[in-house]
Parts: sequence; structure tokens; C-alpha cells
Amino acid sequence: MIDVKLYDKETPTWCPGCGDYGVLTALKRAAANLELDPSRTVVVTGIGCSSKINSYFYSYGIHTLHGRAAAVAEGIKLANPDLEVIVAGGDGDAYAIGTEHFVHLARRNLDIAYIVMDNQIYGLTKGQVSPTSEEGFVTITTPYGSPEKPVNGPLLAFSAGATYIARGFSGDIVQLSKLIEDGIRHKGFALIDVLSPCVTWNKINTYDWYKAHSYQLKDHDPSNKAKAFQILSDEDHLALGLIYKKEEKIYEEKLPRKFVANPFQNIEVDKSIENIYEEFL
Amino acid sequence: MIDVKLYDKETPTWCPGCGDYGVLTALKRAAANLELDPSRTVVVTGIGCSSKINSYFYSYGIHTLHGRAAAVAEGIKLANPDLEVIVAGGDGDAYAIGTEHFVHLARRNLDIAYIVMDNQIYGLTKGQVSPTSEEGFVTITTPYGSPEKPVNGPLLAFSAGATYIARGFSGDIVQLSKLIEDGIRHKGFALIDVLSPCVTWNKINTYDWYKAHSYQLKDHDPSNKAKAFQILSDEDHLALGLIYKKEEKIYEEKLPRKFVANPFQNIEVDKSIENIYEEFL
Amino acid sequence: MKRNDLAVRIGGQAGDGSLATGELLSKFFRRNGFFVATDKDFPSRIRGGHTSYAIRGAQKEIFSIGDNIDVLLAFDEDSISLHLDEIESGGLLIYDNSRKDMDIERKDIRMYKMPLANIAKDKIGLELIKNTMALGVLAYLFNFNESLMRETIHDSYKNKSEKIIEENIKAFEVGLEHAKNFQKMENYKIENLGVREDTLLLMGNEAIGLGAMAAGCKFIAAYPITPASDVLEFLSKHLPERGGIAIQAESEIAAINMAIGAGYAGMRSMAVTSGPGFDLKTEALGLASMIEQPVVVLDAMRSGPSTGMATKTEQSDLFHAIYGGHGEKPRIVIAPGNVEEAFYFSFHAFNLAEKYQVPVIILSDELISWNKQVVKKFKLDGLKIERGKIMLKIESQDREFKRYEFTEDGISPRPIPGVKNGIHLETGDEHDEYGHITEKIPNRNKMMEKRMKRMDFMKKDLFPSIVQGEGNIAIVGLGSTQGPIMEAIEQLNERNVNVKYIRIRTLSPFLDDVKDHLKNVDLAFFVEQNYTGQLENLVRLYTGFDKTYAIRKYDGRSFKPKMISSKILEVLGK
Amino acid sequence: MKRNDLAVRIGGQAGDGSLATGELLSKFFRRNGFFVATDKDFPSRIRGGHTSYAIRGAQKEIFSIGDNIDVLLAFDEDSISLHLDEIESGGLLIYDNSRKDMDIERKDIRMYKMPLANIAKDKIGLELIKNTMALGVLAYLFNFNESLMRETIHDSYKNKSEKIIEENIKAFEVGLEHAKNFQKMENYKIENLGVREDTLLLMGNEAIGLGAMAAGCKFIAAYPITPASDVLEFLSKHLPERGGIAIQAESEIAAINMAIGAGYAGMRSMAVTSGPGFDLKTEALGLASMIEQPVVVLDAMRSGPSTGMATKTEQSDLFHAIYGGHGEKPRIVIAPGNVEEAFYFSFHAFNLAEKYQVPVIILSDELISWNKQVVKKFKLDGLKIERGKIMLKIESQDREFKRYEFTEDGISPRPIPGVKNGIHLETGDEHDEYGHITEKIPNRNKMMEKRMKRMDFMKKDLFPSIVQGEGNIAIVGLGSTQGPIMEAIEQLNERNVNVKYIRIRTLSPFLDDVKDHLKNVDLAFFVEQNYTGQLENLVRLYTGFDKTYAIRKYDGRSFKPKMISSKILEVLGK
Ligand SMILES: Cc1ncc(C[n+]2csc(CCOP(=O)(O)OP(=O)(O)O)c2C)c(N)n1
Ligand SMILES: Cc1ncc(C[n+]2csc(CCOP(=O)(O)OP(=O)(O)O)c2C)c(N)n1
Ligand code: SF4
Ligand code: SF4
Ligand SMILES: [Mg+2]
Ligand SMILES: [Mg+2]
Repeated sequence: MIDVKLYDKETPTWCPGCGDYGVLTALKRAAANLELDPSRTVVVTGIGCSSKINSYFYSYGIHTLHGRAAAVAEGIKLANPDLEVIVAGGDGDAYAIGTEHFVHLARRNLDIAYIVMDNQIYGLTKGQVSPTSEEGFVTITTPYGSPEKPVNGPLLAFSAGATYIARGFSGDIVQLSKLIEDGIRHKGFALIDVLSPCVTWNKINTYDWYKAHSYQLKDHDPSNKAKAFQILSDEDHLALGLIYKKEEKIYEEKLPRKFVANPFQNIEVDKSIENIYEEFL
Repeated sequence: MIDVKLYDKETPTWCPGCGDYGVLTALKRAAANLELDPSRTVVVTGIGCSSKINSYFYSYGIHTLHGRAAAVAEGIKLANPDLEVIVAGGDGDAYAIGTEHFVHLARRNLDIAYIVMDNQIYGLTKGQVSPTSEEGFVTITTPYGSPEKPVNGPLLAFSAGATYIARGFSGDIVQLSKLIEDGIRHKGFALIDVLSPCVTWNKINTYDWYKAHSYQLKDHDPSNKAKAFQILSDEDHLALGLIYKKEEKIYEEKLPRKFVANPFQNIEVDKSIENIYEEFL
Repeated sequence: MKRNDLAVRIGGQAGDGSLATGELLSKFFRRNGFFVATDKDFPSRIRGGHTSYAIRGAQKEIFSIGDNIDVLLAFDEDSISLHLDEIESGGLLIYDNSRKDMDIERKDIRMYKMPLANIAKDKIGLELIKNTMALGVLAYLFNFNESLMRETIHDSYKNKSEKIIEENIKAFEVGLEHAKNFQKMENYKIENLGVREDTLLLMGNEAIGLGAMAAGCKFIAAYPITPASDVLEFLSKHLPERGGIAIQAESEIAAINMAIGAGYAGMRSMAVTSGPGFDLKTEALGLASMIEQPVVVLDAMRSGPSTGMATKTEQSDLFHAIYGGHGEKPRIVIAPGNVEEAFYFSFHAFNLAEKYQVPVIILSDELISWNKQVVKKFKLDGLKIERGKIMLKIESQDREFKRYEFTEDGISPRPIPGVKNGIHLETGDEHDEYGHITEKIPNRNKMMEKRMKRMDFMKKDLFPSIVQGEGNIAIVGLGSTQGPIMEAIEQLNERNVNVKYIRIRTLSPFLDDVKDHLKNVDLAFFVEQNYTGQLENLVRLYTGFDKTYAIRKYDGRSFKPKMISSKILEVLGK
Repeated sequence: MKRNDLAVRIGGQAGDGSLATGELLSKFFRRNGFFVATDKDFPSRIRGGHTSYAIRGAQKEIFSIGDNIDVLLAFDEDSISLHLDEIESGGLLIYDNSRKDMDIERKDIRMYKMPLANIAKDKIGLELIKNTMALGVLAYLFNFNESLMRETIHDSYKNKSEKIIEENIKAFEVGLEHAKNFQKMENYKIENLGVREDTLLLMGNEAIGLGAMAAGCKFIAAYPITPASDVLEFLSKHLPERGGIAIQAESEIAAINMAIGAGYAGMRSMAVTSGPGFDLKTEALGLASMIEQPVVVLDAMRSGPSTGMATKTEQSDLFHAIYGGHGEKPRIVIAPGNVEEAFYFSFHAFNLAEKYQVPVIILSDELISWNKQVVKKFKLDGLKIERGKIMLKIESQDREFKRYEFTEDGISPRPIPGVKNGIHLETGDEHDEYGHITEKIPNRNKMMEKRMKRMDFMKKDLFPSIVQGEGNIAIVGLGSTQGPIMEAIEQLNERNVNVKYIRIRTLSPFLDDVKDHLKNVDLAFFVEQNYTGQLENLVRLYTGFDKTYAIRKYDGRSFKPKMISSKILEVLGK
């Protein structure tokens, strides 16, 4: 096993106590267990507190736009399937402005792991309501309580066709690192949704709250689709662990693509276009 | 009952045989049954063959941008909840570029009916693959067959929290108009997903194909969530009829909004802002 | 002796509480009868990183912090390394040496070190309350009116618990007490001028929110983004009680489309955002122009490109605001120069949008949006709602209404859904007078002309440049540079250099007055917070004027008056 | 006697088959040794609405349909009402009177009525095959080489079934036969010049696709949109066999972000779109500039604003392409003027993008993207792949790589993920040389300068204007107006008016040559397909040149040469 220190980079500027520290630690452990080569790993993020995680994790990284990490990641993975591509970001990033890409990445089943750090709030922009905030939740943009039913991210991924769905908790790094590790290992799209408290702006969904509202999945067969649906639908009791898993062909393998070694490395003028000329005669 | 002719407008320019004719007829019948006042009804569409439906239906109409009809409709409905707001458009409009708004409209549960004319193809742009095209489907942009699992629109709506989900077929106008009628009547977000063949670009998913691959729901209790999930998940046998229905408070009623008669009609300079000045002293 | 003019900078780490303290001090200054200008500088993260907040209070009307500060209240070392030089000779440095002590070199200022955090912890049990304690120190040293300070502290925390109020008052007293160990700042005189009841202390975003509400805006849709979120936050609180709706949309695209929908339904509506979100609204803005629907959009400019420096200012979205988006479409772009104007521009934006049936873009910048100023209470009596050709009732009974009727001024009657006899289709496709989709040539030509000719008609209704001073040397600017430019002009005047200051306020359509104002100008200094000189380019494009000298800044921080005046003196060889 | 130059317009209702027939005729012309220019005009719907396709074949090199047509093949009444006047005196009208007969007034042309559809139904049992039958008629009347026609028909349908080929050949024979009832067009002489093996017949979109493939582009992501979809469609077919990927994304936003991702991973990538989709790419284009990633984007301009007229042309996205998006960022914008150039510009776009690490926007217009031309086979030997500072291997073993190292030319070494010792973070936030997020002032200033200064360095590598002719009267244009302008110039020359034609090909950065070319020009006619004169404004902005006369067209249809020449003659008083 590799020393987790290999993955250290800048010191995080998250608030002391932020759930994202736990996620970072878990990610490093998962990487170490998987012996990920930092130079063959890309962590793709959007914008948000959580999306800064690739400033703190030693590997290739690209910190893109709010909501667009999934799409950028797909481009990277398709261009070079040999890379380990991991997406990470917040609940706003994935389930609000990023909904579209999130859903379509899931249905494509590319071999990408997506870690959502769900704190049910907008951290970086200072405490606005999030798509996962509960109905009635009071924030600066919902001073009279949010009138919206929350998005159930894992369920959304499930209905879009995701083939690995797990929920972890920043407060349980051991389990979380295992879920991340398995998610990365999973061949296909893997969602690791993490209950990751924002200690600064969300005074409701705290570590204790999550402890009280979550439970450990036991004796659950993750290949049971109907059961997975039931577990995912229960929003009052948040299941922790691997909820759903299915082996399915990944997008990269379904592409009608002739194998060419390193198609991006040694480029020459492609004179074979002349073979196409007959279409134009 | 009102004469359906009331709702006639321009003559459609759809191809002869296009499924959308059936939807238009069904919509007119539903409107007539509901005695919809054309001057209090707004049909909001995106861009696509199907989105031209409000050129052919007599009421207020707004033909917006590809994928954005849902968001525009939400603005209209919130501004004036007395209006009957109906969204209509294609599978690309709703489930590709419009995914984000579609999901969030569903979770908000505004009192809006959304008719998706699903032809599993991009009609207006001449036959490219659609998010609902089946895996392996050959089009001009997927000459070697589509490598993507289709989006299951109704299931997506379901997991986002839609409170009325029905599937109709252009070939069965009687049932379809009933589903649309009930969807409009339903208090909350109603999805009416319609199998609506494109006779020009999609030579696979024809009227006959849909007949062969669909079945009538019988003795189904639409309030049974687990059953609804099962029905919606079965993509090989497309259920026709009302699949899911739930009574739930609508967004408009949950808004913290003081009642003001016609807040958009007789506007005066709002001097009551002076009451807020104390925040600035 | 400096009288009734004091600039204080509070510096620390993000999360250190500089912000709240600055707000409190600003409030005090207003109540003390002063005008106020402020300048925030903090990083785009929640904790850590150097933050600073400068507050200036003065008897005379001010728009800027000025070149130097009188007091630096330093809670971290960065405050020293970044701002020590800024202290006016004879000024004061208070350094909290609780965490660390350091040698500080400046002979010409007063320097008081005190372990504020430690004392706070000791005496109150709350380290963060060091801020309020520091205010006690200031109050003693500068002879602030103590009871007014107590009252201000009380009011500032009145929405919190009694306990918090008490703790803060106590911290203030501890500060006062502790300060007695030091010598008062006798070279300053801060008098209590008595509160001016006709003023308010607020930031541009709040002024924009108030302006919108005054105009009867009842709908805001926005996605949070720095530095525009405040408008959404402010209206989320206040619209519901007015029968209105504030909705945090799932994205900026959703927000603008919702706002267009609400506007179509007849409700005055707006969307607020900044750069990245403004980019995402590009397509929908084109739709609004095409279907001739009013909508008001705020772009509070921040430092780009891309995510850039989210909490820093810039004036670099001009060309995008004016031309952004494919095709050619009418739109209005206006740029307020200060908080007061932000209110009025916001109000008028809604009239303009409905009268001309176009999107109106309010282009503020982070300094206007965020910095607080003391302004005169807004004159609501002079304001009037103008809704243009909206039709709330229609007599004639044609089956379809000519929503896009060709008219003299290019603007057509606009029935809203719900109105009998007003039925029509609106479409972003090219259409005829009824809104039927058509690609016929003569109709297309007439429709393009119809849409575009309003750009001429509206000019009379828009905001001409504000010109101040005269001569053949000019300064041209827009937006928040007004503050430093005005002070720079005072500095120039002191050196007997007279300049004509042209502050451009309307960017689209470009008004003809600018050319007139530049007629006898031999050299114009374009003061801009951007890299490429967008305002200069715009003026060149529309006036051909090219005798320009660029004074640009693109580091995200505000101009100091001296940066401007000294450059001008240098160029003029004075 | 008109020799070896024939312009045919085929008009009917959408779905009538004019398109396929036009394609076939174009193919025939090429094989006949002719150059070809075409012009499509069809509505943005699938069925119904008037469609027309004009094809001109000629011995000399042509870029435009010209002012008039020689033959109108009319399958509906709109064809007559819209295009009857267009027929050259001495030309021919063939009117299919199967559906309806009508009186047609023109004495100076030959007019043959025949119930083509009815005959087709009768003889072949397929109404739509009337088109191929009409080609038989033409072949007889103009003495086309019949066996070459048969061969062309055969090849055109060779991907369909044998049956279809047979039916079409049969229809052709029926046409030939039927035509014998009519008199041949003896005032025309169409000779078989023998196919020129060195030419291709293709449209701009195909040329762009070929150019991309030649450049080693292995990734295209796009969302279908008129008139750009063809590039996606073309590459969907041909990239996989080259190890590449063509992906129809869920939206234009997804597409550009995927393309940026692929580019970041080291694969040459592109996204293609038109107006509405281009708007949606605004934010991501800013990201590419900020993280200094290459990406090639095609904007095939169509008629705006908003959805506008999707199948009509326009040149109205110039300002958006150049300046669109918040903040200030380097980018390249180039505009090819014809199909041949579209190939080379597309090829070079990929080099430019990698060399300068910026997005490159290819600005075509619908006429270039869609209309077929006969071009010389591309010279691949002269082409070279230039990847700039990409790093596929790194020796030094620093733990973090200085991805944004400050360098002379502002461009830094660019390792791609997978490369050992190249580890770094790219971010759209302001960053230091390592890609660490920072808002420090000196770094910010240097980074802005680093990013922007390449805009000067790259100028030498970009496409200067093409200048033809001389004198103090100029015509300035860009893109597809080349065709009509070249013919207009011929017309002017015939009237002894000499003009200097300046075709601008690079819009961003604006090149210095334009100013030189305009130096001695007293009057420049700006020929543009837009309303506001975007090219004229751009030139004015960068050169100050203002002795302009605008010839603009914004009805979505192409210029006729005479529209240009006669306006110029009128203005010049000739
Ligand atoms: C297009 C765009 N819109 C808005 C923003 C502002 N913004 C930055 S982060 C963020 C949301 C943060 O919430 P989340 O994604 O949940 O991440 P967290 O900070 O909670 O980890 C927003 C709205 C942006 N950067 N870009
Ligand atoms: C932003 C944008 N992108 C692309 C298009 C082009 N476009 C028009 S309709 C359409 C898709 C049509 O498919 P669908 O929504 O399924 O409707 P259908 O025509 O099949 O009824 C596309 C891609 C557009 N108008 N705007
Ligand atoms: S604001 Fe919240 S999410 Fe952001 S770093 Fe602090 S605790 Fe974490
Ligand atoms: S192309 Fe298809 S969807 Fe469009 S009108 Fe024709 S049949 Fe209907
Ligand atoms: Mg969050
Ligand atoms: Mg479709």
C-alpha cells in the first residue's frame, strides 16, 4: 500500500470542522489502497467549497465551472480511458446547476466515480438554500422556509441508470473510504453521496443530526433493484453503505471506436482522409 | 361542452401521419372537455416539431427556447396562478437540453401539465439520436448504433417527485385526451408522456412498433408507489394509462406570499419600501 | 488637526469578524451625522485568507475611502504587510499581538500593540468579540460619542439574543477601559454632528432591491453568485409581504427564463447575477429581445475571466452586456455610478423595460454592489410607473391579436395572458404581426427594423452622461470609479489642473451626448477597471474619439485617487 | 449562345425532393468538368413551405449562383411567384402542372409545361421520382452527356437498393423521352469537358470536418443544430475508424465542456454549433481561455436573433464571437470565405489552438457551411501539425509542475494527465504559476498580462486579409459574400469601375494589415449580411476608418452580385 501522505498537497482552507476534511481523508485512503498513480489520476471538480478538494489532493486536477465537472470529466475519460477520472463537488454543483450532466453521465455509464459532498446548503456563497435542503429549511434566500421538496440525488442517479450508488458520512471515514475505493474500482458510473456537514452555514444538518437520521445498511443485497428503490426512497432514514450495484457494459466499451494506440500523442497529418474523397466525386 | 373547433388555429405543417397530429387533437378535446378559456390558457413550448403545437392551438402561447419551456412556464404560473399553464414539447426538449428544468419543475410540484411528445428522435433537425432512442439505434449521428442507455423520462419525473405520471399514445386519441384532461385537472405537476411517432425520421418506432411494445394498464392503483416504480422501470413493455398519482400541496400554495389582488395589474410606486428603511439607519 | 474625517481599516483573517465590525462602525458614523464610504476586500473562501474592510466617515459628502487611512486595526500580520504603508502620517496602528508579536517600522505614526483576542477571551470568554472591544479602544482614542456607540452596538445585535447584546456592550466597555492606558489621538477631532434623519446607509445591492420594489417588481429569480446574491436575499425577505415571489432557481438559465415568463404574464420581474451566471443568460436575453418582452437583469461585475477572483471588482463585462449573444437585438445597458444612482436606475429600469419591451441590463460593479454609502433618502414622490403599451383590457374582438403590429415607434401593444381578446403567439422564430412563424422576406425586413428602431427612439429616455468641470483635458469613466475620480479631481484642482469629468451612464444604445462632450477635448484619460479598455473602445467606436490615455487597473481592487491624479500630473508634465 | 455555364433552380415544397435532385445535378456538373456553386433556400420545417435549390455549373471558377438563372424547374406555384423574374432572358421555365395549371407571363423565355408528377406516378408508380424525370428533360434539352448522367444517377443511389437505382434510371429515361416533344435549347451549349480528377464537390461543413480530421482531431462533441449538425454527422461516420470519438451531447453546454475535457487530456477536440448553441457555450469558452486549454469551436452563423430563421444565413455573430462572455480573455476568431478555405482554416485552427493554448472559433455562415462548391483537392503535403508547448514527457522531477509558468511569449509548457512529473491543477479561478488559487495582486497582474499578451504574439500566425484589385474605392467583406462580391467586381470592371476588394479573414486578434490596406481608400463599401454593420464597426474600432458606405442584407438570403454592383454604381454616380 502507498503512504496516504503521497496525496497531500496544499493545506485546506475549509472551516475547522467542515465535513469535507473527512472526505479528503477518505479519498486519500482510498487512493492509497488502490495505489492510484497521481500522474494517471485526474480529480475534476466544479465550484464550491467542496470543489476545492483537488487543491488539496495530489494528482492531476481540473477545477472547472459550477455544475460542469461531469461534462469535462466525460471528455477526459473518453479521450484517455486509461486515466482514473474522479469527479467531486457539492450538492448545488451536482443536483442544481449540474442536474443535466449528472443525469446524462449516469445513463452513459462511463467508468467515472462521482463524489457528492452533500451539506444541504450552499457553502461557498454563504448559506443559501440548496436543492437538497429539506422543505421548510430556513436560509438567507428562504427566510420563510423553503417551499421545495428536496432533490433526492441518489434516487435521481438510480432512475438515470447509475450502476453503483453508495452513501457515506464524513463522520465515518473508515466506511467512507471503503465506499469511495469500491466506487473507483467499480467499472461504470459510481455515485458516492456523502453526508458532509457544513459547520458554518447549516446549523440543522450537523454531525449529530446525520447520526440521528442515518442508519447502517445490513444484510442488503445491492443487486436487488426493488429493494434499492425502497431504500433510496426513504428520505427520513438515510441508509449508509452500498445501496445499489450492477455490472453493465461501460460506455467506453460500447463506442464504435477502432483501437489506435495513444490517439492523442503522436499526431501526424491524417492523409487517410483521402479515402473519404470518393464521397465527393 | 365547448366545441373543439374553438381551439383551431393555423393548419399544422407537420408531415402527414406525424404522431403530433394525434396529440393536437387530444389536447383540443381535453381543452373542450375542461372548457378551457383560451384567453386564460397559455401553452408554453420549446423548439422542435412538437413544440410548434402552440402555433396550431388557439390560446395564448409562447414558443421559447430549446429546453427552456419549463422554466418560462414556472415564471408564468407563479406570476399568475389563475392561468392554466401547459407545457408541450419533444423528447430532446424535455430529456436532453431541458433535463435540469424538467427535474426541478417536477420537484417543485407547480400546478403545470407537461406533455412530452416522445418520438425517440430529433425531428426538426432531421433525424439525430435522441435521449430516448434505444441503445443500438442507428441515426445519422449514431451510424454505428447509439451506445447510450435511453433516459426513462417518466421514471426521471417520478424520482424527482412528480405527482401525476401518465403515458399515452398518439394512436389512441380517446385515451390520450383523457390523460391530458386529467393531467390538467390534477393539482400539481402532471407529466403526460406520449408515444408519438415521427414517420419521417424514425422508421423503427412506428405506430405498429408502439402498439406491439405497449400495453394497457388494468386494475392499477396509481397511488401505489412501489408498483408505479415497477411499471415505470419496465422499458420493454410500455404501460399506457395513469401510472402514478399523488395529492400533494402545490408550490404556489407553499409560497410565503401575502395575497394581493392582481399584483401585476395596477402598479403604483411602492412607497411602503420606506418601512424597510429602518434596516439602513 | 484633522476634523470630522476618519478612515479606518480593519484587517484580519476571513472569519475574524472584520466585516461585522466594519458594518457597526459605518452605522455609527452615519448616526454621528457623517457621510460614509466603504471598501471591502476579502477572499473567495469562508475561512482564512486575509480580509480587510475600510470605512471612512466624514462630514463632507464622500464616495471613496481616499488614498490613505487614519487607523489600521490589525488582527493579523498580512494587515501589516499589506496596509502599513497606507496609514497617513500622524495616523494610528492598533495591532493585536495576541497570536504573535512583530517588529513594525514606522516612526511617523502612533503604534499601539495590545493582545485584544487574549483580553477578549479572558474577560468575556469569546475571542471573536475582540472586534467590538477594538471599537471601544477607537471610541476612547478618538473621543467618539460613547452613548451613541452603545446604542449602535445595541441596535446592531438587536435581532440576536439579549446575551449577545450584553456581551458586546461589555466588550466595548472593556475596550474603552483598556484604551485608557494609551494616549488619545489629539490630532483628530471627531464631533457628533447629530444624526441626519434624511439619510440611509446601504450598499448598492440593497439600493437595487429597493429600487425594484419601488417600481413594483414582484418577481425575482436568481441563482446565488457573488456579488449579486444580496439582491436575491434582500428581496426574499421583502417581496412576499408585498405579494411578490423570490425564487432561487436551479441555475442562472432557469432564473432568466423564469423572469421572462413572469414578465410575459405581466409581472415586473428581474434576474440578478454576475459574470459566469451572466454568460449563461446570453441565449435567453436574445429571446426576450425577439419576443419583445421586458425583463431586468443585474450584472454585478466581478473580476474575470471565468471564475476569476469572485470577491474582487472589475469593469470588464461591457462588451458582453452590450453585444453578447448571437444575432442582432435591441437591449438597454445602464451603469450606475454610486449607491444612490443604483436605486434610481433600478427603478427606471423597469419602466424602460416595459416601455420599450426590451431587456434592460443594470451593469454595476462589485464596489457599487457591495460597498456601503450614506445616501439621501430616496425621493419617491417624483417617481412614476410607466408601463408603455401593456394592454390590460381590449375592446376589439379580433380572434387573434396583432402582438407585433407595425407601428411608428416599432413598439406594439402588449396584452398579457388572461386578457380577453388579446390572444396571440409569441415566438423566438421570426414571425409576422400576429406572431405566426414566417420567413417571408418583406416581413423579415420590416420586423428587423421594427425591433431595432426603438434603439433610436429610446435615447431621449436614457441617462445622459454627467459632466462636471470643464476644459480640454477630460477624465472619462463609468460606474464605481466615480469615487476615486472625484477625489483625484480635488487633488488635481489643488495643483491647478482643471479637468472635465465625463461619467458615462448609458452604454446601449450609445448616446450622442458623449461626442459633444468630447468635442473640444485634447486629451481624455479613460479610467477603467479592466485590461483592454472597454469603455475607451466603446467611445472610440461610436465617436471616433482617439486622443486617449488609458489608466487601467485589473487587479480587482479599487482605484486610489492618487493613482489617477498622479498619473495625470505625470502625463501632463505637471 | 451561352456556353458551359448553366444555372438551374429547382423549386417545390419541402419534402418534394428538390434537395436530392440538386445534389445529383451538382455531382453531374462536377463530373462534366465544371466548377459548381449552389444556393439552398428552404424553410425550418420538415414538410411544406417553399424550398428551392439553385445549382450553377460552369467551366470557369465560380463562387456564386450569379444574378439570374437559366432554368427554373418549378414544382409549385411559389416557385413561379418567387423566381419567375429571375430567369435570364432566353432562359427556360419547366413547370410541373400536375397539381394545378396557371397562366404565366413572360414572353422572353421558353416555357414548357408538363405534368411531371402525373407521368411519374403513371409510369413508375412513384410521384416523388418526378425530380429525376425532370433531369431527363433537362438532359435532353441541353444535350447533357446522357451516359454520364446515368452513371451519376447510379452512383448517387448506390447506397440504396438496386430497385431504387433502377427506378431512377427509368425515370430519367422517361424524362428524356418525354422531352422529345419539346424543342432543344439551342442558345446554350453544354459540353462535356471531362471530369477533373483534381477536384471535389462538397459543402463547407464537410470541408471543416475533413480539415479537422486531417489535423488529427479525434474528438467532436456537439448538440444538433442547423446549420452545423452536418459536421457532427460527418465525423460520427468517420472518426471511429480513426480511433476517434463523436458524441452527441445532451446540450451545447455539455458539448463544449466535454471538448475542453478531451483537449485537456491531450486529444485534439472540437465542438460545432450555431447561434443559440453558441450562446450557451459562452461561459465555457471563458474557462478555456482561463485555464489555457485549446479547443476549436465552429459557429455556423444563421439568421438571428433567438431562433430567428434557422435555415437562413446571416453574419451577425461577430461581436459575440470576439467579445462574448464576461471578463477579458484571449481567443482567436477566423472566418473562411469559401469551402476550400473552410478546410484549411479548420486544419490550422487546431494548430493555433494548441500553439497559443486558446479557444479558436471558426466563424462560418450558413452559405459556406451548406452550399456545395467544386474545389481543388486539398494539398496535404504542405500541412504540418504544430502542437506548441505540449509536454508528452518531462524529465525534471519537481513534485508540482509549473503549468502556468511565466514565459517570454506568455505561453507555458502544457503536460497532459498521464505524463509523469507533470502534475498540476488547472483552475478557472485566478492562480499562480503552479495553478494554486490566489488573489495576490502582483501575481494577478502578471497572469492577466501573460494570458493577454499572446494576442499580439499570435498575429504573425494568423490569416491576413486577401486583397484583390486596387484603387481608392474598396469593397470590404468577410465570409460567404466573397462569391457575389467577386461577380459584382466583374460587373463593375465591365463598367470601367475598378475596386480594391479586401476580404478580412481574422477577426480576433484584429490584424494590423487592414489599416494599411485602407490607407489610400476614399470610400469603402462594407458588404455584410447583417443589420448593424458589425464588420464595419469592428474595422472602425481598430483602424478609425470611417469613410464607409454600408451595403447590408438581413433577410437571410444571399446577395446577388447586382445588388452590390448596382448600389456601388449608384453611389459613385456612374
Ligand atoms: C455559473 C455560476 N453560478 C454561480 C456560481 C456561484 N457559486 C459558487 S459555488 C456555488 C454553490 C455552492 O454550493 P455547493 O455546490 O453545494 O458546494 P459547497 O460550497 O456547499 O460545497 C455557487 C452558487 C458560480 N461560481 N458559477
Ligand atoms: C440551443 C439550441 N440547440 C439546438 C437547437 C436545434 N434544435 C431544434 S429542435 C431540436 C431537437 C428536436 O427534437 P425534439 O425535442 O425531440 O423535438 P421533435 O422535433 O422530435 O418533436 C434541436 C436540437 C436549438 N433550436 N436551440
Ligand atoms: S462554509 Fe461550510 S462547506 Fe464551506 S468550508 Fe466552511 S464548513 Fe465547509
Ligand atoms: S419530421 Fe417527424 S416529428 Fe417532425 S413533423 Fe415530420 S413526422 Fe412529425
Ligand atoms: Mg453544498
Ligand atoms: Mg423528438
